Amino acid sequence: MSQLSLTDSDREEMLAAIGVSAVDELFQDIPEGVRFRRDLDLEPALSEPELVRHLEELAGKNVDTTKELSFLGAGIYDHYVPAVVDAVLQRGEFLTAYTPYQPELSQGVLQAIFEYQTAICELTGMDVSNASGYDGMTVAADACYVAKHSTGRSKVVLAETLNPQVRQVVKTYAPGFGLEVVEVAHEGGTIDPATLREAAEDAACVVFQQPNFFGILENAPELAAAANDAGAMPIAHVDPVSLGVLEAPGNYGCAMAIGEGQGAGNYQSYAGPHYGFLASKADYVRRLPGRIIGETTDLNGDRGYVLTLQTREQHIRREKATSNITTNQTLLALGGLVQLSWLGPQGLREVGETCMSLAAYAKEQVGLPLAFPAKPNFKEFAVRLSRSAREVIAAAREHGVHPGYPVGRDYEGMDDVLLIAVTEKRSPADIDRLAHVLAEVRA
Amino acid sequence: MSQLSLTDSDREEMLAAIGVSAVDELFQDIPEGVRFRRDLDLEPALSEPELVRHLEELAGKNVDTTKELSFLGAGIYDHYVPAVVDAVLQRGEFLTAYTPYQPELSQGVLQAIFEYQTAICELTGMDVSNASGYDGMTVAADACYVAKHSTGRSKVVLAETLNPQVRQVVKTYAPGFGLEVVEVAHEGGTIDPATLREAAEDAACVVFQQPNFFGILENAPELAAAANDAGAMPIAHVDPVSLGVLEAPGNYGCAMAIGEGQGAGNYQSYAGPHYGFLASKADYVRRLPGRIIGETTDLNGDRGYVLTLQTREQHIRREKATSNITTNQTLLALGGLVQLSWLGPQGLREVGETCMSLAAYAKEQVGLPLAFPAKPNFKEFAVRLSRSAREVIAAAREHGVHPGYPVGRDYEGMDDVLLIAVTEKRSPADIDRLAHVLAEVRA
Amino acid sequence: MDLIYEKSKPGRRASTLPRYDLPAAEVPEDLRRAEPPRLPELAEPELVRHFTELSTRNFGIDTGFYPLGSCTMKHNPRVNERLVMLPGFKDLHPHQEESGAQGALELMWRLQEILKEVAGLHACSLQPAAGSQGELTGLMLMRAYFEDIGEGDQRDTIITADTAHGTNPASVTMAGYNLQKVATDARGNLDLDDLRSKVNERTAGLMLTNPSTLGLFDEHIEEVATIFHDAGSLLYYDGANLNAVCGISRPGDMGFDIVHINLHKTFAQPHGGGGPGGGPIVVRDILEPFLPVPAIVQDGDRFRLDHDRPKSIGKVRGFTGPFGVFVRSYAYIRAYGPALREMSEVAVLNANYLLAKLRVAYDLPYDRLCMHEFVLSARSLKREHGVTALDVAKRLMDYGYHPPTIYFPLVVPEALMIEPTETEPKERLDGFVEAMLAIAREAAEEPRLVLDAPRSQPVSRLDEVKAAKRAVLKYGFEDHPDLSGEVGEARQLEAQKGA
Amino acid sequence: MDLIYEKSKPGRRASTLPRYDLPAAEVPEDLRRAEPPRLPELAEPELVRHFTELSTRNFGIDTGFYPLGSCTMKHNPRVNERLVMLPGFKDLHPHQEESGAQGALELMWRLQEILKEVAGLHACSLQPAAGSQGELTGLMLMRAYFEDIGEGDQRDTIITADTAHGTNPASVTMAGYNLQKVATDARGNLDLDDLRSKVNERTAGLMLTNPSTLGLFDEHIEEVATIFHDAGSLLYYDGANLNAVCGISRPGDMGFDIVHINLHKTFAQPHGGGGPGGGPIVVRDILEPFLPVPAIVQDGDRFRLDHDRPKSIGKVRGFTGPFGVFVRSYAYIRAYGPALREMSEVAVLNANYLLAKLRVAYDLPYDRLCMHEFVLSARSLKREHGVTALDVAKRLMDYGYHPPTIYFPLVVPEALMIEPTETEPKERLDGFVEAMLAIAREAAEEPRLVLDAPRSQPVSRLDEVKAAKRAVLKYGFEDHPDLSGEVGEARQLEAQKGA
Ligand SMILES: Cc1ncc(COP(=O)(O)O)c(C=O)c1O
Ligand SMILES: Cc1ncc(COP(=O)(O)O)c(C=O)c1O
Repeated sequence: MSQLSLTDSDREEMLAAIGVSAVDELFQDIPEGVRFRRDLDLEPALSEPELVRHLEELAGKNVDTTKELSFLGAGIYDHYVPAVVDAVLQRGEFLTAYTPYQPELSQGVLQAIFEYQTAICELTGMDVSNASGYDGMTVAADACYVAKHSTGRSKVVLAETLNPQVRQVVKTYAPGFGLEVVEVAHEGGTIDPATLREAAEDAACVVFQQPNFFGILENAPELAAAANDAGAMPIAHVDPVSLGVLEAPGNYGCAMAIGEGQGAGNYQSYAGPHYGFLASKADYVRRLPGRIIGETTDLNGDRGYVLTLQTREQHIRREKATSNITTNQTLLALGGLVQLSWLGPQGLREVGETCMSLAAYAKEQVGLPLAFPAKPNFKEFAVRLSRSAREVIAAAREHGVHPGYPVGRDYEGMDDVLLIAVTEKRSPADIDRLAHVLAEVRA
Repeated sequence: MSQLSLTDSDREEMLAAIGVSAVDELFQDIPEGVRFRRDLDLEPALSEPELVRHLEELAGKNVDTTKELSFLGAGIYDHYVPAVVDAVLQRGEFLTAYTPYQPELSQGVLQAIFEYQTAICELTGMDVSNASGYDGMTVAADACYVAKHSTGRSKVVLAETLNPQVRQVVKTYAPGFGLEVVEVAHEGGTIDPATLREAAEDAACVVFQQPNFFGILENAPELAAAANDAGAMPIAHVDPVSLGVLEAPGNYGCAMAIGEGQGAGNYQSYAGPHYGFLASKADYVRRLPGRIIGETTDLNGDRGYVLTLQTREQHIRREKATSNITTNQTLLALGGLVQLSWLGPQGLREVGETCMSLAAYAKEQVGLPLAFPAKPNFKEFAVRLSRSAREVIAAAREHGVHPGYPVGRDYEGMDDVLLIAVTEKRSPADIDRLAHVLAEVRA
Repeated sequence: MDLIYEKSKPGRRASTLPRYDLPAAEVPEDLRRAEPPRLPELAEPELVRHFTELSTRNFGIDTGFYPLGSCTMKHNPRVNERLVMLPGFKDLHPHQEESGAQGALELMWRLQEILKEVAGLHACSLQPAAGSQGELTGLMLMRAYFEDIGEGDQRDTIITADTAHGTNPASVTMAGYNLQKVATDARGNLDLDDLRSKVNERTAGLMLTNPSTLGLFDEHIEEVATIFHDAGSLLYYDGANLNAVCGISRPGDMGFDIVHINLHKTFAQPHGGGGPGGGPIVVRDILEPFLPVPAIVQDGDRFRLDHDRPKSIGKVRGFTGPFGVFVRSYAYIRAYGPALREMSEVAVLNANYLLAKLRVAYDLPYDRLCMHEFVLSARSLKREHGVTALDVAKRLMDYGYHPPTIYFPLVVPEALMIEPTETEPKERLDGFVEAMLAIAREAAEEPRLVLDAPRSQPVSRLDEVKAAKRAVLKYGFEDHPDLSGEVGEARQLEAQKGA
Repeated sequence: MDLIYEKSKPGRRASTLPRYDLPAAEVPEDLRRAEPPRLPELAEPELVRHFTELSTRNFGIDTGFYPLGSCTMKHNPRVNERLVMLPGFKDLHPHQEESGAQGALELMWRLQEILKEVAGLHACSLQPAAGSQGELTGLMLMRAYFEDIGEGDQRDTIITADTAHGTNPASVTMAGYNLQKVATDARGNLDLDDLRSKVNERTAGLMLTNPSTLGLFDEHIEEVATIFHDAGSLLYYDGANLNAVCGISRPGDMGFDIVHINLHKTFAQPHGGGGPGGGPIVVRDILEPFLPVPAIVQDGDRFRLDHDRPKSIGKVRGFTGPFGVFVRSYAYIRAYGPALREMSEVAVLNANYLLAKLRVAYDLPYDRLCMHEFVLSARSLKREHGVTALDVAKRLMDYGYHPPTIYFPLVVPEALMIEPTETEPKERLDGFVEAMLAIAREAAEEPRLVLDAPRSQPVSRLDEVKAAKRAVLKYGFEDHPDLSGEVGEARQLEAQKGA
C-alpha cells in the first residue's frame, strides 16, 4: 500500500520490541463481543490511475460552470479565483499542518491568519475577526450566541431577506442555544426599518443581509439604527466582494459583521469547504467563538504570533467555552487572504463596479419584469417569469445556459421568480446569450 | 500591470538617482535609425480571467487523450503521471531556479539531478548520465558526435527501425557535425545482425532502437555485438518504461544508451517540454555533452554536489566544447526522477509486464493481420488494414477512438499499416472497444 | 519577517480584471463606501514571495514527523489534491439541478454507504463541518428523539468522561444540556460504579471516545452500553480516534447509537493549518428520521436530495456539507478498499512500538498496550529536574520534530500524548525515540538546553501572556504598537496544546 | 541530507498500478532483465518529504532576488502554470490528427505571428528547444542559404564578438564553421576597424548579442549590418538580451537576418533549475524556404502542418517544439498586449538604478548608461583586499540574495554581471544595493567575513576541484566512496558562473 512504509522485517523487529508475536495481540483489550470478524464490505481497492479515472467519470457526470453558461448565485458565486491562490494553498507546509498550538514552528500560518484577521477587519470596519467559522450559515448562529450572552436577551430577529439557509441554520441551533427566533417579513424585497424597530424590542440582535438574498441593497444604516435604538445588536451578513463599493457595517453602527467567504478566494466546489467570517467591535472580543491570533514577542523581544484569548475556547474552558469549535476553515481563510491581497483595494472596487454594471446591463437585456422594481441591486436581481422558474431553468439548460436560482424553493408564491446572478467572469456577450435563450424558451 | 511593482514615486526617485528626467533618455545610445516608433501590433492585453477563458477555448479545440480513447504512441505515450510529480514540480524553489552555477544555495536541484543520473545509470546499465538533453531526438545527434570524436570515424549507421524523427534529426545535424549517415533497412520489422555488421565497417557508431519503432524487440545483444565487432560504438535508443523487463543496454555491450524520457514522468503535452536522456560507459565521460553533477565536500568535509567536468562545456571551453547546450530539460528530468522513484523497481516491472500483456491481448482482440508476424512486441504493434490507415483513423475517430499511428507517414508502401500502442492506462475493456470500433469501420 | 501590509505600497496590484465597456451603475450615496479598505497592495512577484516565505516558517507533515496526539496527522496522498481540482468538482455550483450534479450526489451517496459500513450503523448525514459540529448535531438528534417519544423535558443531562476532549462538554452546553462527568478507573476505563451512580431517567446520553483520549480501549464497553440503554439513554461515539479500529471494532457493534467521523483525521483530509475538516454522523435506524436535511438518496440509478423529512432537526450547515472534503476522503478509502483494516493495524503497531521504546525514560500512567496513541507523563522530569512537558515539546523542535499534544488529557499531569499514525516509517519512529531519550538525558545533565528551547526556529519562545494582555489582534497600520519595547518573558500556559 | 537511495528499503513503494487479469506475456530469455534496476524504494509519505526538503535547499525567484546576469530571472506568473495543465494541452498527443489539434496549432501560429512582430522579421519556426539550439539552427540556415546560391564552399567563417556567450563559438564549431573573433572598442561596441579587416567573401555571417553581454547597445549597429550585407554575409541575432528592447528596437530593423528568442528569458517560461527553455527563430523572407519542417500554416480558418518544404534543413528537434513552453510564453505576452514595451522600459530602468547606486563601490569598465543589465568589476577589491568576484558572490548568499553572473563576459576581469529584470520592486533593489555596499566595506574591514562566506547555507564552500578529480557522478550503493575523509578545500574555479 503506497501510504505504508513498514516492511516485513520492520514488523518483526517492532513486534519483538513490543513483546508480542502478532499484530492481533495488540488488540487483546478489545472485548471478544465487539470485535469485527469479517472483512469490511467495501469495493476492491483502486490503484492511483484507476482512482483518477473513476473520479474523472464521476466528475464528468456533473455539469459545472465551465460546461454551462451559468447565472446561479443565491449565496455561492462563480467569481474568479486567481492562480496564486492555488499555488499558495498547495504549499505542503500550509496544506499539511494543523492548528498552530506550538507557535515557534507555526509562524507561517499564524502570521497569515493575523493578516487575514486584519483584512476582514478592514473590509467590515470591525475591530476583531476570528480565524474563520465553518461557513456563512454557521457564523450567523455563532453571532446570535454572542449576542445572547452580551445582552442577556434571548430573542433574535432575522430579516426575511436574509439567506433562507442562514435562517434555517439559526433555527436549528436555537433550541440548544435557548434562542427565540423571530422573522421580519420584507416589503417589496427589502426590510422596512420601522417594522424592524418594532420586532427588535427586547431582542438580543437583529441579523440582516446586505446586499440581501434578492441581490437588493437594503437601507442598511437605517436597519442598524433601528436595532441600536431597541438595544439590540445589529449584525450585518455581508458579501465580502461588495465591500469595495459598499460601506463597511462597522461604519454604520453594526456590532458584528459576518458572511460567507467563498466568493473571495474559494471555488464553488458544490458548497465546500469554504470559510465563514465573523468580526465584531472590541466590546465583544472575549465572547467570540473560535481561534484568534494575537501579536506578541519572543525571549529576544522579536515579534511573533500566537493563538490568544484561549480562555474563550473549549480546550481550556470546556463546558464554559464560548463555542465548541476547534477544527475550522483556516486553509480556506488563507485562500481568502491571498485573493484579497491579489485584488487589493483597487481590484476589489473594480470587481464590485463590474458586477453592478453587468447586473444593470442584464436587467435591461433580459427585459423581464422585475420581481421588486425600482430597487438598487448589486450583482443579483429577481425577475418574474411567464411560468414556473423550474420549467424555464430546465428549458434554458437544454440550450447550455443555466439562467439562475428558482426563488420558489424558499419563498411562498414565488414559483415564477428567477434570481439571476452575474460575476466579473460573465461578459456582456454572455449576458446577451442569456437574454437570447430566455427569449427562446419564452421565459 | 500585475508583474510590475514600480509606483510613480518609485520611478521619480529612480530616474533622479540615475540623473535622467525620463525613461526615454535611458535609450539614448540606440541610434535613431533603429528605434521602433510605433506601438507593437499585438492584440489588446487580456486580464487574468480573460486569459484563462481564451486559453480554455483554445484547449477546447483539441481532442486530448481524456476526450478520446487513444492508442497513439510512436514515440510519445500516455503513461500515467502520478500526482506527486505535479506536486514536486510546482514547488517554486525548483520551478523558478536556474542552472545551479552557485552550488551552496542550489543543493536541492544538484542533489536531485545527481539522484536522476543514478536512476538513469541504473536503468541503462551505464556509468554516467548527463543532466538531460532536449528530447529523444537530439540526444541521438549528440551521441553520434561523441562517437565521432571517440573513434575518429565519421560514418554513423542508423537502423531503419529507429524512430524516423530521430533519424531525421541526426541527418539535419550531420553536415555541421561532419557525419556521413548510412541507414540499414529492416527485414520483416527488425534489423539483421549480419547486414548491420557489414554497414558498421569503419563506422563510428551504430544506433538502433529497443523496442524498435514498430514496437518489436530487436535482437539487441547481437546488434551490439555486430557493432563492436566492427569497432563501431553500439548505441541503444531505449524506452525507459521497458527497462524493468528488458535487459539494460550496458549489460549487453552497448557504449551508450539514449532515449526519450517523456513516458517516464512527463505529460504528452503535444511533444514538449520533455527530457532526452543520454548515458555512457566511463570511457566517454569527458566527451559527453551537457551538465553533469558530481559529489564533493565542503570546507567542513560535509557532502555536497556541484556542476562538474565543466571543461567539457561551452561556457568554459567555448569553440572547443563538446556541445553548445546550456539550458536543458532539468525540470522534466526531475519529473523523471520523481516518477521513477514513485514506481520503484517493482512498479517499473509491473508497468512493463502490464503493457506487454495488454499488447498481446490487443493483438488477439483486434484480430487484424500483423504487419510483421511472429515477432515479440513490447507495448506497440503494427497491423495491416484493408485500406489506408488515414481513412481508418478518420472513421474510428468518428466513434471516439483514435486507433493509432499511420506508419505510411514515414515508410514507403505502408499506407495500410497502423501502429497500435497501449499503456497501463488502457484496460482490457478499452481494448475490446478498440476492437469493436475497428470492426465497425471495417478496418 | 514583515507583514504583508508592511510590504504594501499605494498603486501596486497583483490583479488584472476584465473591464467591460458598460455604463457605471451608481451606488446610492448613503450606502457607498467612503474609505477604501486598506488591503495589501503588491504586484504578483512579491505576493508569491511573501506566501512562499511564510510557508517556509511553518511545519507540516510534509516537513517531518508530526505526532500530535488525537489529531491523526497522517500523510495526505497527493492524488486527492488532483482529484478535488477536477472542474466537474471544483466548479460545480451547489444549486445546480440534480440532473446536473449526478456525479457529486453519487459520490456522496457512496461515501455515506462506506461510512455506514465502517461505523456499523444504518444512516448517515455528511452535513456537519467538523467533529465538534458532529457532536452538537448528535446531541440535537438526541433532543429531537426524546421529544418525539415524549421524554424531551425529562432527559436533560449528558454524561462525559473526565478524559473527554474539550469539545464534548462544550457541545453539551451549546446543545442546552446539563453536564455530568464520570471518573476513569485505575486501568483507564470508565469507572463503572461511578457511572451506575450517575445514569438515571434524567440521562439523555453518554459521549465517549473509544479508544479513549488515553489511547486505551474501554474493556467494559459492552456493560457501559447496557447501562445506558437500560436507562433508556443513548450513546454518542466521538470518532476522533476511529483510526485505531477501522475494520477491527465498529462503534455500532460496541453499542453506540450516534457516531461522528473526523474525515480530516481518519480519512486524510489535509488539516490545512487548522482546517477544513468534515464531521459526518452515522446513526442507528431509530434516529434516521431526525437527521439534517437534505438527505442524499438513491432512486433506481439516479441520486437526489430529499428535503421532505418532517422530523428533521433542520440544517447545521449550508447545503450538503464540505464536498471537497468528501472527494478526498472517498478517494482515500477507495485506495484501500477492504484492506482498510491494515491502516488501523499499522497505526496501532507504530504506537505500541514507540510506547515500548519510550516508557523507559518517561512515566507511563496506565500500563497497558495502547491503541493508535498513548499518553506519557513528564512528571518525574519536572519533579527531579524542573523540566516540564512544555519544555520537552519545545526541545523536540530543535531535533526537527513537531511536538506531541501536551497537557491533555487532563487526568494525566504533564501529559505527552503521542500519535505516530500508520504512515510513518520505522526510521522516523527510531529517530523520534532517540530524540526523546536524548531530551530526558539533557533534562538531567544540561537542563538549560531544554528550558531555553527552541533555538532552531525563526523565533524563540513566545510570550502568550503578553499576547492575551495586549490583545493586538490585527495590524494597526501607522498606529500599530511596538511590543518589543515592553518586557516580555517566555510565558506560555502550561495548558492543553494540541488535540 | 541523505540521498533518496539511502532512504530506500526493499519492499517499499509509492506506486499503485492497475493489474488486469490477463495472461503474462513472456520476454524472450536472452532479452529479459537479469538484475532489476536499483531504483528508490519509498512509500509516498517519505517520497513527498524527500523532495519537499530538497526544495527547501534551493534558491529560486520565488525565494528572493536573483540577478543572474544574462539569464533574465524574472517572476513567472502563476496563471501560466494553470494554463499549461489544461487537459486539452497537457494530454494532447503530438501525433493527433490536425483536426483534433486545431487549438494547439492556432496557439503556435499566433505565437509565431507575435514573435515576427516583436523581432521585425518575416517567418518563424518554433522548433528549437533553447537559445543555443536556435543558434545552431540559424547557422544551418546560413549554410543552406549559401549552398542554395552557390556560395556554400566559399563561405566557411562566422564572426563573433569577444564578448559573446560561450554558446556562440560552440555553435559555430558544431555547425562546421570556422570561428573568427572581433574585438570590443573602448565604449563597448564592436571595434569597426577590426571588424572591417575580418569581413570578406569567406564570411558567412556574424553572431551578435545586442545589447551585448556588457548590457550595452551597439551604437554602430547600422554600420555593422551594412558591412556584412555589403560582403554578402548574413547577421544572426542572439536574442538572449531581447528583454531590453521589446517594442523599443527590433532586431530586424537593426539589420539582422536571423533571430533566436529565449522564451525562458524574455517571455517568462520558468527556468526549472536549468530548463526547459524555448529558442524559436525568426528570419528574413529570403531564409524562409530553409526553415525546419513542419511549418505551421494557416489555411482560411484552419491551421495545419506543412511538411512540403523541399529546401528545408530538416528537423532539429522532435515534432514542433516544446509546446508547453509556447503556452506559457503566449499567455505571458497576451497579458501585456501592446504594452510589452513597458516590460523592457522597466527592466532598463531597474538596471540603471542599480548601476547608479553601485558604481561608487565597484569598478565600472564601460561608463555608459546600460540597458537591462550591466557589468561591474571587483578588480580593485581583489587588488586591494584579496577579495574576488567569487567571494562577493558567496557573501551575497549570507545577505539572502542569489549572486549575479560572475567571470563573464571574459573581457571584464572579476566581472559581476547584474540583471535585475523588470519584476523587482524598488525595495528589493535597495536591499541589494545595501548588501553590495556592505560587502565592499567588509572586504576592506573584515575580509574573512567575505572570504569564508557563505555561512548561511546548508553547506559551506564546496570543492569543485575534488569533484572533477574524483568524478563521483552517481550513487555507488554499497561501494559508494566517502569523500569526506580526503582533504578538500574550497577550491572553486574562478570561471564563468552564470549566463
Ligand atoms: C477526541 C476529540 N474529540 C473531538 C475533537 C473535535 O473534532 P474537530 O476538531 O473535527 O471539531 C477532537 C479534535 O480536535 C478530538 O481530538
Ligand atoms: C548571451 C546568451 N546567448 C546564448 C545563450 C544560450 O541560450 P540557452 O540557454 O537558451 O541555450 C545564453 C543563455 O544561456 C546567453 O546568455
